[in-house]
Parts: sequence; structure tokens; C-alpha cells
Amino acid sequence: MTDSIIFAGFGGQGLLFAGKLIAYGGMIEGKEVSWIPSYGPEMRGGTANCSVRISDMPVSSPVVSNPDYLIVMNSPSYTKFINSVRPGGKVFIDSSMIDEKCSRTDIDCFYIPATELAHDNGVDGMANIVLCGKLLRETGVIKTESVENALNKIIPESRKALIESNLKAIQIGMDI
Amino acid sequence: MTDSIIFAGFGGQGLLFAGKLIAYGGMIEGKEVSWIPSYGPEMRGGTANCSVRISDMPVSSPVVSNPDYLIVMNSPSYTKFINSVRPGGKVFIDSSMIDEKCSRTDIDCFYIPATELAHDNGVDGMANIVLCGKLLRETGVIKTESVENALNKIIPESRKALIESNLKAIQIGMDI
Amino acid sequence: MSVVFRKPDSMADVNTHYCPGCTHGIVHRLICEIIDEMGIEGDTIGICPVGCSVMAYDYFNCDMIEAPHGRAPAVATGVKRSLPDKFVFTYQGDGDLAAIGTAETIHAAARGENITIIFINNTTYGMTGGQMAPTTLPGQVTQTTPYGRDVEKAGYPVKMCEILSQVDGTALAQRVSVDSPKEVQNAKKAIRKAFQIQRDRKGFSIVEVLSTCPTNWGMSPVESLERLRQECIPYFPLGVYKDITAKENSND
Amino acid sequence: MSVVFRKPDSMADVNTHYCPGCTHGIVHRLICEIIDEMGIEGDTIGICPVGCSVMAYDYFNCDMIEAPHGRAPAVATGVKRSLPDKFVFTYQGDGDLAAIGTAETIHAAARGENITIIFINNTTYGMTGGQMAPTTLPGQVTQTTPYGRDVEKAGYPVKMCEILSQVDGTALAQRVSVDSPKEVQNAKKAIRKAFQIQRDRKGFSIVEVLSTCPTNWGMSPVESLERLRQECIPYFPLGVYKDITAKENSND
Amino acid sequence: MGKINVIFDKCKGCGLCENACPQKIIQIQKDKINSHGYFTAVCINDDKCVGCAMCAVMCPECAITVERQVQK
Amino acid sequence: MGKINVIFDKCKGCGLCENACPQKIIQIQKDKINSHGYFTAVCINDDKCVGCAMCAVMCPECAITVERQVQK
Amino acid sequence: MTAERVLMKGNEALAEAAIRAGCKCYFGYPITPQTEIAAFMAKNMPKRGGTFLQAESEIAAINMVLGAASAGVRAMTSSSSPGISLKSEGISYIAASDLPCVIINVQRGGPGLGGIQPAQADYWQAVKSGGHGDFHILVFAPNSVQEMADMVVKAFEKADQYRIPAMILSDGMLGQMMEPVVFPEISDKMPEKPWATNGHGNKRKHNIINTLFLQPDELEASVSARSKKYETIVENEQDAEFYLTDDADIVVTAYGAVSRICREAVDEARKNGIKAGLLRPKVLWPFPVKDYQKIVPTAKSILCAELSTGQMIDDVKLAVNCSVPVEFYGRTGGNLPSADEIIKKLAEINDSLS
Amino acid sequence: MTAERVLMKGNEALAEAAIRAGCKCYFGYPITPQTEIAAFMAKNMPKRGGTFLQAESEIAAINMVLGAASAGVRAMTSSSSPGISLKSEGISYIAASDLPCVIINVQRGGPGLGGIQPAQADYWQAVKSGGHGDFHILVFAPNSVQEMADMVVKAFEKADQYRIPAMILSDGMLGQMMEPVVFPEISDKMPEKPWATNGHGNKRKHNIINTLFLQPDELEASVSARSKKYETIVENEQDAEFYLTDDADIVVTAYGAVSRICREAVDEARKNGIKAGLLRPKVLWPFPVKDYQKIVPTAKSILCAELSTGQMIDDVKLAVNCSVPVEFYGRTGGNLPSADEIIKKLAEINDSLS
Ligand SMILES: Cc1ncc(C[n+]2csc(CCOP(=O)(O)OP(=O)(O)O)c2C)c(N)n1
Ligand SMILES: Cc1ncc(C[n+]2csc(CCOP(=O)(O)OP(=O)(O)O)c2C)c(N)n1
Ligand code: SF4
Ligand code: SF4
Ligand code: SF4
Ligand code: SF4
Ligand code: SF4
Ligand code: SF4
Ligand SMILES: [Mg+2]
Ligand SMILES: [Mg+2]
Repeated sequence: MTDSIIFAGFGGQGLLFAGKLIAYGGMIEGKEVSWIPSYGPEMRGGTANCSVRISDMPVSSPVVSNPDYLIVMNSPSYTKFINSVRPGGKVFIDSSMIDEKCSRTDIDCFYIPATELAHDNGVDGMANIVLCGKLLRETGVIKTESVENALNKIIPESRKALIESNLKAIQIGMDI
Repeated sequence: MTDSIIFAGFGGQGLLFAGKLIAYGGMIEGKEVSWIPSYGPEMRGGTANCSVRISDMPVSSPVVSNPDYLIVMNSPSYTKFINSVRPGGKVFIDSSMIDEKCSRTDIDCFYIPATELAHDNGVDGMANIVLCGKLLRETGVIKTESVENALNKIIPESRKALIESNLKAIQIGMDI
Repeated sequence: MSVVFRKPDSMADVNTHYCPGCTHGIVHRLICEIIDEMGIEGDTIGICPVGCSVMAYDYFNCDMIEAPHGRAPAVATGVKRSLPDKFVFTYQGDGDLAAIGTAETIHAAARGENITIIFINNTTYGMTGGQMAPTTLPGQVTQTTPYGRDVEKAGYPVKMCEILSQVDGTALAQRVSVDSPKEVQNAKKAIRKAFQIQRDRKGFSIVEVLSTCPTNWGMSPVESLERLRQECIPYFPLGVYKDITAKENSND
Repeated sequence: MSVVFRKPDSMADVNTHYCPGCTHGIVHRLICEIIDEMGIEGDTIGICPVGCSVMAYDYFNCDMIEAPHGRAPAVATGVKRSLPDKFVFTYQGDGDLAAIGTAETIHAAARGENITIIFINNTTYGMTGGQMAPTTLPGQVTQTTPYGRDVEKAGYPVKMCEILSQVDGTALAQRVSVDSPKEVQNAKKAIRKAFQIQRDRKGFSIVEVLSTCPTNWGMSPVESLERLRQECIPYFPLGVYKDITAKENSND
Repeated sequence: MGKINVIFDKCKGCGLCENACPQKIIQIQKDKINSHGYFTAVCINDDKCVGCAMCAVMCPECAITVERQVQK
Repeated sequence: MGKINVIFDKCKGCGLCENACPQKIIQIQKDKINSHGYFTAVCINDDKCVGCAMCAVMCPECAITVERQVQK
Repeated sequence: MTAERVLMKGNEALAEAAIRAGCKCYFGYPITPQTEIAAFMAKNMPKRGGTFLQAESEIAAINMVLGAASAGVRAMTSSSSPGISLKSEGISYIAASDLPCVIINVQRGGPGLGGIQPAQADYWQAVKSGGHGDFHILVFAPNSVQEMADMVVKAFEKADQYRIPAMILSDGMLGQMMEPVVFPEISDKMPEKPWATNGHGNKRKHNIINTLFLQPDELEASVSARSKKYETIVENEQDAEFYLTDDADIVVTAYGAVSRICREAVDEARKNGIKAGLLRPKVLWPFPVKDYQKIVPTAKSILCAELSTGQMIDDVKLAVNCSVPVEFYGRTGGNLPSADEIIKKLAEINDSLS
Repeated sequence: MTAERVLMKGNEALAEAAIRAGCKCYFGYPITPQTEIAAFMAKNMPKRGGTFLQAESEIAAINMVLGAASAGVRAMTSSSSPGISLKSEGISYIAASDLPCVIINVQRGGPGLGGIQPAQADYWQAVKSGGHGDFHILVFAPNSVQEMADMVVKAFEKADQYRIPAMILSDGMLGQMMEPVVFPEISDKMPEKPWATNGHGNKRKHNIINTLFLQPDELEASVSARSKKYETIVENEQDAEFYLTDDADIVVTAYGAVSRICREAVDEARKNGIKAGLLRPKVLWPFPVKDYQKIVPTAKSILCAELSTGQMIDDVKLAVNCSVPVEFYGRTGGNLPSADEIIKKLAEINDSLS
């Protein structure tokens, strides 16, 4: 079983971090994982995205062309990736940022006003993590506690407050 | 039949030119010829030498290790090359410059005070050509008129006097 | 009402790939304005080496060549020696011109190569993601000077106009800025002078343009102009470092 | 009677491959004298790139490295960063340092790399048989300027001390000559100063030595010294172009 | 009297024009993203435009055309 | 009072010592070639040597050793 | 924390492992897609007693490595394709000086400026001629972040052992991706380097690092001595990984990034009844000829897959003595083949076999 | 004077022929043993309406060539081994820009600074990878002063025809030796170059010379188009010379300087009753595979002789599909084998055959 996920949006929305968090969680569960960003000058245009795979077997190519899951936080990325999602796949859309509605019937789309929710709940700028919460809830790609463990690994102890707010953001996503 | 010749001495003694002259003469006779200088930093030490081959067949390597004939104009070169001459070979030694006498019995050595002869005959600095004259006389490697033709080709008409003195130097060598 | 400002003809009508507020675009336009004003689009060959402006071949309507990193002055020399009657300019970044291309720059100048160099000093390697450039200011944080440029270890910034003023073939070495409309107009004058020097076969001309890189400076475009004024100009003083036409032109 | 002059200990007791009267040998000796006087033979690493002096690794008794053409300052940087307490010097020709190695030279200076460069300016490429060097004088006939160096086509000579004086990391840039016993002694003083600057970790030091190449100049050694005086020194004026220790030392 | 025209799809909303305008009549509108994903500059008070072209001179994208009543 | 010693096999006969000697007492002898093929420098008047070492200072081959009566 | 798995980019894992392996000097020049190596070094070297220096060019960087290696310290440089071309003179000199060092090539698309996505079109440059003259360098080909770390350690060790430059021939994919990596325990005992030019301290004769031999016989002796060394290396350092090759009709062979995809393709092909296997060279020079010889008796066909128009394929043919037909599948420009593309090719070959 | 034989150095004959072939720009940097090319150009270009320019480095020189070639003129540079390494990035760019030009490598001993006597150790660098990325250049291998002249003319023509860099892979012996040469009649009609960046004069769209393609699919398309061109060249431009191969048991194969010595050895060996022949590649890329195929039916053994530790030998093995055993004889460091050395080797092989 391999799950593949694309995280896409503007630079600064934390999508590379979100991808890394999920991958790290998978690793903690003992799975094979990979993460790869799109890189190079096109980054400068302002978009940033990454591919993550979580698998029971060695990961072949880390580059994902047809994701099972898509987390998307801006309109250009939505347009770019929505049709690449595999039939049966799930898409998590920050509806605070994206007005479009998907017409595909072979995938599940979740419209989450993540940016607003984050703002309203005092975790400004953590829309990415809110969406991760929803991803966990809807897909079970990894366990919630794995993400919690991952946070403890990735974020240095000195910034404990940051861990707290990340956890809060996940909870918000889980709760929608 | 291939004749191979080494011309060796100090830079400035005109040995590269002498080699070229003989090779040119051979070419005029329709033979296959080659000329190659020793090159590179060792030139700077002050020695200059070149190898010439004159042949009925295509020349393989232009580099001569065991010459049939050797024209030599300084003592270091004499030491360096005298033992490389093939048995039966001929050596033309500028005895104005070289005091050594050869003890080999399997080769013919000609001691010509070429530098003095050139000076005394008003063709100063043409000891190299004097030695070529002797070479022609003793070996017949090419015909004398071929050298004359070669001179006419190599030296521009504007410097006719130079051709004259070269011819004179050859004659001196022939006449010894 | 008449149009008093519009895109110059020699500038291609396409969207650039530059980040918002990057001043590369301003300098492109100035060059095109001069090309238009001098009517030389058909006689000009532009050369852009690697750097953020590598794709400028799509933005200028004159013939264009992409050069390897740092080698534009050599490529320009090859073109100019082949076509001495054409205008040849290069458009180079600070990493390109003042690091890997140092030798090519100085020797094109020493040859008095009759070309014009537009030199974009944005104190960083823009294209590769913001590493230290030879022009990175002391203390400036970049990807490869994460603790700020320590001149003891990483060396001092290189001042190309100052250096080139010591090279005999240099006809013009001038440093300008694009931080305000006034400076932009000054920059344009300098670029015009450079092209005129080339037209008059007077030798090597270089215009160094202090420029911004909002993306890698981590600032807004407007803040970037401010930094340019507050930090860059004091370190890299604007002015004419060498101009062999200065005397003749002194009553301009 | 006591010996007042003899071969320095750090100079190998071998015959050199240099042409008769070539002043490379004088400069070698001066460096060795300084090494002896400072007692640093065991702490010194010398680097000779390609050029007539490439085989100098056989002439100096300290540890020696042969560098690719033009790259000695980079090699020296690698050594010095690994062994900051050792003395590192390079010995480079004008073709090497001022043509192919221009970037390496200028950037070692800009980094204030704590090394010493001895720069032999003999206005030609000696080793390869006398081609034009960046320092070849206008009008000078060489293998590649058979009609004399035409500055219009072949460019102007490059003046490295002048250029390096504009580089912030340069601690010492001084031009000396070896055309007479007096100048040789001056040259020695400059070389000593350079090594002292290195010892005191003050940065990059370069001593440019106007030198002869009798073979490729087509002159006798004595005539060559005369040319050096008459033609080279006027074009490349001797003197201190930069010395950050000048003030402290002014009462020397 | 002047007038500017911002080419909607060329503008990257960098704000350099806004910063340069002596009349302070340019703003980056936050309503409509162009095809490249940028909010763009607009002139918020056509009447006050003097046609000085300072905005255009600073625009890195050549996104501004300026017209002016030319005397004489 | 001084004295020079030219190492025969190191000298290349370049004449720089000859040229530098204030006493004009060095000459390149034309009698004997050394092992590298050079005529070499010799001091032609030991008595006049002042031991100034100018010759040695100019010798590219380090072929000259100089001795001198050191006062004090 | 040694035994812990951490998630890291290939470039960063390599840089961390290099520091652990005792790399004391890093000299580099920015180029995508390897900038993370320099960034990591810039951040960590100063804290851990090493030198990070951004050179003015790739040429300066490789020559700084020459200097540091001469001084006897472990030194490294990294770049990507065009930058490696610029280093080729320097690499030839380092090889000719018998100096150990490590060179990283995170390959991108070429020729010329090309692109910045993964490619394997510098194979020849790495294994045949990263410069003029007769010489070789050790070439390691990782295919995971773990191997980026492991192989750089090995590269430093082998470089010192044989006094030879060693290269990690990686690519943009391996450099940019994150995977779990466990850093190995590394002995901090460094080998003696009595040949180093680090100042003789009046205790030994001066050391000389040089490559010039004007006398042909001397140069030939030096080249021959190096050839002898190469023979030892060819004997001892070949390395490859076998996957399901024992009974394979078709052996896919691939290194680096593309080998991962081929492994998936082999698994899938097996499901479709195609007897496929994978032979993955882990060292490209010396080429693992002995390992290829092992498949000769059983393999009916070989499929060589590369991110190039076909470079390693020649070595594969020679390794099997042209006795097994070798097919090719290549992608270029930064494109990676999908497993499906490989499977399709396998199916075609399989059909032709029967 | 066209039909006249003149005695000239290989380097000078090449330079003269280049000027006759319409070379308008020469850019070079001094290095032994090719300095005569630059010296000749310096003397003659100004008189004959061309440009001679001594560049500040080999890198500058190759990039000046890039510029001049872009401008549409015939341009050339020359160097020797280490200098060619420095040009490798530029060569990759020129190839990627589909620009025609001529590059001369008068090979010397390596690696590193090596020596200045003849060698053939840059074979791989010339035919496999004079730089990063998938590309090829035409490689001509003269073995006489006459061919130094003839092949440079051909190199200019073929370079223009295919828009590809062409190299003359010579060596110190061929460069330094004099032999009679007859300069060929050359048409002074130059091909049209509508792609040149020589100023559009408002008469056409602007031309662009570039190598960057950030989109993998675009870069792949560009690489594939160039591969197609290479296929045409491989089909049409192979060239080799056969000497007594028809009935030869042992075919010696060698190019350049060493092929001359092998020819003498073949003649001598025949006298001793050894049925030897010589197959001499005149073009090294594309390698004359078709010509090698011709000897497969009859040859019992091949002896590959090179001034290297063995580089062309791999291509020879592949060209005969490993179906004929290939032996090797190599000298390095600037040494040339004597005919006797080759004959001895031939005798050994001959003995082993019976
Ligand atoms: C030989 C080589 N080395 C490195 C690179 C990577 N590279 C691309 S652009 C660039 C420098 C960009 O900086 P700069 O010249 O200052 O231009 P900017 O992007 O800042 O405008 C570098 C190092 C390359 N393409 N080629
Ligand atoms: C890359 C490279 N290019 C060219 C050469 C040939 N070469 C050897 S020494 C030299 C220059 C010598 O001139 P200079 O540095 O002035 O030293 P000099 O011999 O005059 O003392 C050159 C070009 C080389 N060895 N390597
Ligand atoms: S990275 Fe910097 S220099 Fe490059 S386009 Fe963006 S702002 Fe401009
Ligand atoms: S060629 Fe010139 S620089 Fe070289 S050793 Fe001879 S005189 Fe000295
Ligand atoms: S033309 Fe002048 S006044 Fe009008 S908008 Fe532009 S800057 Fe403002
Ligand atoms: S300066 Fe140009 S790009 Fe920037 S906001 Fe104004 S119109 Fe838009
Ligand atoms: S200076 Fe030295 S080498 Fe020259 S002649 Fe005098 S002793 Fe001999
Ligand atoms: S020491 Fe002085 S006086 Fe004596 S020989 Fe030498 S230069 Fe002449
Ligand atoms: Mg920059
Ligand atoms: Mg010199």
C-alpha cells in the first residue's frame, strides 16, 4: 500500500512543512516515506509544492504525478493539480483562498475555510496544519499521535509554544 | 630506402634550418620526407636539434632515434647523440666547436672546422650549411641541385644575397 | 492627450518571469528605450549569461545570445570581432560578472573591447536562491552566510567600478541606482552614454546598476528600494569612476 | 675573512633549468633568504603554478605544490584554510597571475586571504616560447604580436598592483624590480614585509617583481636589465600601491 | 492633466508605482487577482493624475502607459 | 678586502655579476666550458675585490660565495 | 542519536555524513540542484571546527580542494553538471597528483545550461574522462538518501586508502528528496598522510605534490604506476546489488534515481508473469563487471535504463562481452520515466523472447 | 600555387588550411605543443582580413568562438590537453546551441600538467564527453601534415552542414613535424546561416541562441532532435582507411601518429610472413563501426595500438560486437612505440593464433 499526497499553494503558506510533517509521521510509524519539493526558478513565481509518499514498500520515485490526496491552498495550484488526482482520491481545499468548486464526481472534495479557521482560533498562519488535521481525519494515512510525535521531533523543545499551536491547528482540522 | 639524419647543436646555429633545407631538397626530388624538432622547455637550455627522414616510402615516425647521419655542432649534443648513430653511419662534426674525437670504429666521422671555414670565407654563421655541403658530398642523400632548388623556394627572392651565400657555404662543404 | 510613456518597441510584449518588484525589469526597459531612441534594434546583439536574467532573450526584440555563466564578455568579444559595426551589449549579474566572470570582465576592459556591459548588482545570487555574491555587504545574511557575511572568513565585497577604473581600456565605468524615478533617469543617461561610446568606437563601457532582489532579501519591493538607498549606496557610492569622454562632454 | 654571502639554506643545492641571466633565480634566492632569516622553512608551503618556474618545487627546500595554470591563489587558499598557522606563498608569472588566473588573484585578495604572492612580471609567456602576456608593453614584438602589440586589437597591459590597490582585502601591493643590486635589496625588503604581514595575519600581500626574460626578449642578460630599466619601469612604476601597515611602520 | 492605464495581466502588484506617485493616487486593489495570481495597481483618483509618469518609470513590468495633455 | 668564489658548475656565464661589480674585476672566461656547456665568470683581480657582494646579489644561480674581512 | 532515523534531504544527509566522516574543508560555488549542500556546510562547518568557503568559481573551488588535500585534510566540493565540466582540468590534476578528495555531482539536465531537473547524462564524464589524460576516479552511485550519506563516508575512506579522487554521482531527485536516514557510527581515526605538504617542521625532507614530468619515460612510469593502482581498485571495489536476478529472463540494469523506478517495474512485471530482475551498479568506476558476468548464464536480455540517451549501456555490453542482447530505455531533459513505461518496455522484450 | 607541395609543420599547415577554408576568427591561448597555430594566425590573419585574438584563457577563447559562431562566421580555437579540459563547459554549450565551430586538440601527455610530448589520452574526452550532458562532436583524426590541412577544411564544412562543433584530434608529433603538403582548392562560397544572431536589420524576427529549457519536456524535445541529427551523422560520416586487411589474420587498428608506425609494422610483419593489416579510423566520432564490421568475417585478432593506457579499445570491441578478440599495445607519457615493438606484439599474437 502506498499513499501519495501533493501539497500545493503559495510559498509562505507552509506547504513544504506540512508535507514534511506528514512524511515524518509516517516514518515514525516505521513506514517507508519520501518527500520532494518542486524546485528551481519556478518557485520564485510564488508557488510552492511538494510530493509525499507513505508506503509499506520501498518508495520508487518520490515524484507524484497522480496523487491519492491533494491539499491545495491557492487557485493556480488548484487549477494545476485538480485533474491529476486519482479517481477515488480526496482533495482538501482551503476555501478561504480558493473560490472554485470541483465538478469531478470520481473524487471527494472537502472545502475547508482553513485560513479563516486558523485566524479565528488564534493560530494564524496555520491553515496548512488545519488541512493536515482534516487529511488525517478523512484518510487515516497516518495516526494522529504520529503527527504529534513528529511535531515533537521537528520543532525544538525551546519552541514548545509552537508545538502547542500546531497541535491545536490539527485538532481544528480534525473537528470540522 | 630511408635515410635518417639528426641535426644537433646550440640554438642559433641554424640546425633546424639546415634540417629543413635537406628535407625540402628531398621533397623536391619527389621523395617522402619528414622533419621534426625537439620541442619544449628543454630547447631553452640552449640546445636545438631536429630529425629528418628522406624515403621512398611513406615515413612512419618522423622521430629518429638511430640516425644514419648526424650533423653535430656542440659538445653536449655530441655526447648525447654520438652513440645513437647506426653502425655504418656517418657523422659530421664541427671541429671548431667540438674537441672530442670519436672512438667508434663502426662509423665514419668527418671533422670539419665549419665555423672557422665559414668565418674565413665570409659566410659567417653558415657553418650549418657548410656541414650540409659535406653531408651531400659524402652521402648523396639528395642531389646538390635539389638543395639549390630548395634554397630558392625557402628564401624569398628579395633576399637573393642570402641564397648566394648559402650556395657558397654548400660549396665550401663540398670542397673540403 | 498624448501617450507620454509606453513600452519601448524593442521590448517584447510578454510577461517576464521576474518576481514582483524586481528591478531587473526597470533596467531592461531603460536599455530598450535607448535602443529605440538610437534606432538600433536591428543592429544590436544582446548577450545574457546565467542569472535571473538568463531568459531575457525572450524580452528583448533584438538578436540575443545566452552565454555560459560569467562568460558574456568573451562571447560579446567573439560577436563584436565578427561584426564590428553592430552594437553588442551584455547584461550580467554580480555573481556572474564579479565572481566567476572576473577574468573575462577585466580582460574585455583591458582590451578596450568596444562593447557595453550592463551590470546588475543586487548583492546576491538571485537565481540560485540567494547565496552570497561578491557584492554581498558585510553582515548581510544569505543562504551561504547564515550568520551574516563575516569579512574575516568570506572576504570583502568587490567593487567593480573602482577596479575597472584602473584598467587602461575602460572608457566608461559608472555606478547608478534605480531606487527612485530620478535615479532611474540618471541610470538611463549613463546607459545612453555607454551606447554612444560604443557607437563612437571609444572602447569598453560598463554601467553598474545597484538593484534589488526582494525575494532573496526577504523584503517587500518598496522596503528593498529603501535598503538599496540606506545600505547599498553608501557602500557602493554612485558616480562616474572613469569616463574618457568626460572632458569633451564637460559642457553637456 | 668571513662568508658574507652564500646560498641560503632553504634553497636547494641544485642547478636550475633557467636560461642564463634569467632573473627568476634572483627572486627565488630572495624568498629563501627571508625564509632563512625568519626561520620558517619547516612551516612554509610554496606553490608554483605552470610557467618557467613550474619546476621550482625542486629549488625550494620547504614543502612545495605544483598548481594548475593560474590557480595558485586558490590552491594556496585551500592550504592556508587547512593550516592557518603555516606560511603559504605562491610564485606566479604574469601570464599565470594576470591572464588565466585573474579571478583567482582578485578574489584571494578580496578575501584578504592571509597568503603572500610573489608575482614575476617579465612581460611575456616565458615557458611557452614568448607569446604576448597581459603585461606585454605596447609595441612589444612577441610570437603572438609579430607586428608589435597593437593596443587597438590586443588591448592594453594590465597593471595588477594598481588594480589590487582597489581591492579591500589587499594588505600589501608593492612593485619592485631586480635590475640592480640596490633594487634587489629593495625587492627583498618588500618580500620580507609581505611575509611579516602574513605572520601578523593582516591579510593578502603581493609583491610584483619586474623581471627579465632574455631568451624571449632576444637580448643578452645585461641588455635585458637595461630594457627593464628603460622600458618596463616607466610603464609599470615601482612603488607601494597599498600597504595597510604603512602608518604603523612609518617610523621604520 | 494626465491619465494612466495599468495593463491588468502584466501588473504584479509590487507597489513600486504606488510608492513613486507624488500624488499618492495609486493603490494595489485587493479585489481581483489577474491571470498570474496577482492583485494589481489601480489609479484611485484619475483627476489628480498629473501625467508625470513617475509610476511608469518605476514599473519593472512596463505595465503602465501614461497619457498627458501636452501643452503648446 | 674581499674574495669571491664562483661555483664553476653552477655558473651560466650570464654576465650579470660582471655588470654589477663596481670594481670591474669579473669577466666571463672563454677558455673552459663547464659541465652544462657554459663559459663561466671569474674574478680577474682578487686584490681589488672589496667584498661588497654586488656580484652575488645579482647572480641568478646563487653561484657566487663572497667572503670579507669583517671589522670590529 | 546515532541509531535514530531522521528525515532529511539527500543533499543535507550527504553534507551531514561528510562532516561526520571528518571532512574538514568544503569549497563550493552555487548551482541548482545542489545548493543545500553548501547551505548546510555554511551553517554547520563553523560550529564543528571545519571550513566552509564559497569560492569565486567552480575552478577555484576544485583547486582549493587540491590545496586542502595536499595539506592532508579531508576536503570536498560539490556542484552540478556544468560546474563539473569546469572542474575537469582540476580533477585531472588531482588524480595526477594522487591526492584523495571527494567531489559531488548532483546531475541536472544538459547539455549546456539545460535544465535543473534530474538527469544522468554525465555518466561518461564521470567514468571515462572528467578531464584529459589517462586517469580514473572512483564513482559511487547512491539511489537513496541513506546511500547519499553512506557512500560519502565510503568515498572519503576509499579516497584516502587509494589516494584517488572519489565522486558521488547523484542527481537532482536524490539531492532534493527527503527520506529517512540513519547516520552510521564513524571512527574518527584518520589515516596517516606522510606525503602531505603540511610543513616539514625540519623533521623530514620536503614533500612535493606535482604532476609534471618532462621526460617521457618518467611520465610513463608515473602513468604506469597509477595504472597498477587502478588494477587493484578494479579487483577490489566493484559493487552492485542484485534483485530477483537469479531466475530472471530480463535483467533490468540501472543506477541512481532511475533504479528505484526500475525496481518497482520489476515487481509489477513479475505480477504480470514476466521474469524480470534488477542489477544495480552501486559503483560505476570500477564498473562491476564481475557482477554482470554472473547474470550472463541465465539472462536472455538486458534492459539498460538511464536518464540519458544511452551512456552506461556501452559498459554493460562490454561487461557481458556482448553475449546477451542489451536493450535501452532512456528519458532526458529532467523527465523521469514512470514504472509503467519500464513495464511496457519489459513486456515488449518479453514478447520478443518467446 | 595551389598544386604545389610545400614543406610545413602540421600546426602551420592546419592554420593555413583553416584560413583558406574561410576561418574568419581565431581565438586561442598559448600552450605547447600547439603554439605554432596561434603564431601563424597572429602573422597571417591580419593580412588576410581575419581576426586573431589571444584570449585571457582557454575558457575565454572557447566562449569567443561561441560568440563568433553565433554571429555566423567560421571560427576556430586550438589548444592542447589541459586547455581542452577547460573548454569542456563551453563545448557543451556550443553543442547545445547547435553552433558550428572547429576545435583543435594537439594532444600531449597527461594527466595533470603531464608532459609536452605526443599522446592520445584525450580520446574519451573527445568522443565521449568533452563536457556534461548528452551531446557529441565530430572528431577527425589526421595522421599526416596533409591530413592536418585536409581535415580542418572538412571539419569546417561538416560543422556548418550539421551545425555541430568539430574537433581535430591531433597530437604533438603531427603538430610539430614538417611534411610535404598540397593545399586543396577550396570553394569560397559560404553556406547561408539564417539562424545567426548578426542583427536582424528589421528584416526578420529576432534570432535567439540558447541552451536553457526549464521545462523537462522542452529540454527532452531538444535533446531528442539533436539525437536524430546524430543518427544522420552516424549514418553518413563514418570514415576509415584499410591497408592490407582483406586477407589479414591480425588487423592492427590505430589512429593518428601511432597509425603511421603501425603501417610500417604491418609491412615488416608481412615480410616475416605474418598476415597483418591496418584499419585506421579517420573519424573517431562517429566511430566507423561499419568499417570494423567488414573485417569481422576474416580477422582472427585485432591489435589496438594507442598512445594511452587504452581508450579507443572499448569502441573497437563494441564495433566488432566482441566477436573478434582485441589485444592492446599502448605507450604513454609522450613515448612513441617503435615499429619493432608493434612487430613483436604482432608476432606474439600470431603465435597464439596457430
Ligand atoms: C558554471 C555554472 N555555475 C553555476 C551556475 C548556477 N548559477 C546560475 S545563475 C547563478 C548566479 C546568479 O547570480 P547573479 O549573476 O548575481 O544574477 P542574479 O540572479 O542575481 O540576477 C549561478 C551561480 C551555472 N548555471 N553555471
Ligand atoms: C591550462 C593551461 N593553459 C596553458 C598552459 C601552457 N602554459 C604553460 S606556462 C604558461 C604561461 C607562462 O607564462 P608566465 O605565467 O608569464 O610565466 P613565465 O614562463 O613567463 O615565467 C602557459 C600558457 C598550461 N600549462 N595550462
Ligand atoms: S530572485 Fe531576486 S533578482 Fe531574481 S527575479 Fe526574483 S527578485 Fe529579481
Ligand atoms: S624563457 Fe625567459 S623566463 Fe623562462 S627561464 Fe628563460 S629567460 Fe627565464
Ligand atoms: S503619472 Fe504621476 S501622478 Fe499620475 S499616477 Fe503616475 S505617478 Fe501618479
Ligand atoms: S509598478 Fe507595475 S507591476 Fe508594480 S504594482 Fe505598479 S503597475 Fe503593477
Ligand atoms: S651572475 Fe652568476 S651565473 Fe651569471 S655569470 Fe656571474 S656567476 Fe655566472
Ligand atoms: S664582491 Fe664586490 S668587488 Fe668583489 S667581485 Fe663581487 S661585486 Fe666585485
Ligand atoms: Mg545578483
Ligand atoms: Mg611571464
